[in-house]
Amino acid sequence: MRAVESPTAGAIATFAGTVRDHHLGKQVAFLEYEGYESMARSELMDVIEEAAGRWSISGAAAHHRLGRLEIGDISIGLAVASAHRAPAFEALRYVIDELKVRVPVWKRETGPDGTHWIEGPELVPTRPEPAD
Amino acid sequence: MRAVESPTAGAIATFAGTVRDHHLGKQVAFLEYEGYESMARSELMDVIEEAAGRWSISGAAAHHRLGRLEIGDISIGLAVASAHRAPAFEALRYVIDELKVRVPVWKRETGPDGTHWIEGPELVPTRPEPAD
Amino acid sequence: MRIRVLLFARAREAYGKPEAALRFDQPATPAACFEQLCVEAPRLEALRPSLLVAVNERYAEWEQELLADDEVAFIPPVSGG
Amino acid sequence: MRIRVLLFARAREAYGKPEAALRFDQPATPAACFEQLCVEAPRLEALRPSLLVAVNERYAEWEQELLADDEVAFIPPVSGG
Repeated sequence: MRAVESPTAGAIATFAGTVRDHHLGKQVAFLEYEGYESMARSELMDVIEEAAGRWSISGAAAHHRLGRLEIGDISIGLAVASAHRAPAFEALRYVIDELKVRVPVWKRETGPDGTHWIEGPELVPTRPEPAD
Repeated sequence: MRAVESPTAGAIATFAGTVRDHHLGKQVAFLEYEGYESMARSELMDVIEEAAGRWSISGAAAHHRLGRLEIGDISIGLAVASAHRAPAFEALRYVIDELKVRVPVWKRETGPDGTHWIEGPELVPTRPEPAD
Repeated sequence: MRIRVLLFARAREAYGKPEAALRFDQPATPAACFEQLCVEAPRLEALRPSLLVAVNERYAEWEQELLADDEVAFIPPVSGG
Repeated sequence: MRIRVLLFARAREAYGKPEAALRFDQPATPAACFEQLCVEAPRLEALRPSLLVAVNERYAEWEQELLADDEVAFIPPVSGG
């Protein structure tokens, strides 16, 4: 929130994605996030610029964590500030929705059944990684 | 956020209303909030219960400050947690939108032109208060 | 029958006090309470179209019949958030 | 012409390595890069329908013509957030 505060902002909307203990009815022990970091940063920047072009917002900030995260950890934090609440909500929703389809970050879940890459809504079994 | 965190939540959406330095093109020096506190609490509780009935959310919390607030101060904080982001966003939006029309709290702005009660979108000049 | 009346924001300013204790010998309504307040503070009258009524912390009708010790509040358009 | 290829997530696992350095004597495309990787790791082939392509950190077409030292990435369906 601090990143987007300003005297002209009257509304700050935030979103935090946290690691859930279940997904599609299965238990989750922990998650690992992998990213194409440089592209993820530039895609996210593009998304924020698109939001700033469509809605009157005074600031936006985003941070995605990578690597291993435990249940309850925050994986993604977004904040949008605006003079009024409607553009803050709409821009925030746009950023998270676009992020979920465009920003190159991948999630791998580990639970009692093993480890699965998450690709959209389906579970895909992970192959053992051959030695490099 | 802490008030709504839980292992089953995957999404936490928050909204903060902050005191802006302008309103309808006029400068604002500070705000004063007045509330019908007991009713404000019960209306807000009702709104949150309605949201919990309509969307699958795992927690919700709200806090409105009263009294004098300076530019940049947070006047209202709302947080909604849910397993998925869509219900968190929709419930949050419902709570703030209903709060703005139902919860008995009033805002008085002071700026270079004097002091005005805010009633919806219009400015209404304040009468000097007679001694009690 | 005693009724406690609360006024807020612009209505409080127009009345000059945040509350009033009214007495009625016969069945009363929020509308009757408001009329009594207007006798004391005629400039309240102009606010009536913008006001909502609450009885015991719930939004209510102007013509709802009150019970002894009810708390009536006159509520200008809210502007929280 | 040298092309740097990056693989992520399930594609990285299928290939067995996170990147590859390819050489082409004639004009190349991401599709041509992918074919070369499939020679080395045939199980990559099955992933192709789900993959997107990026060139120099921008989403691009499979048939886009590459320039020397371009960075090509094969991108499984993303699941951030």
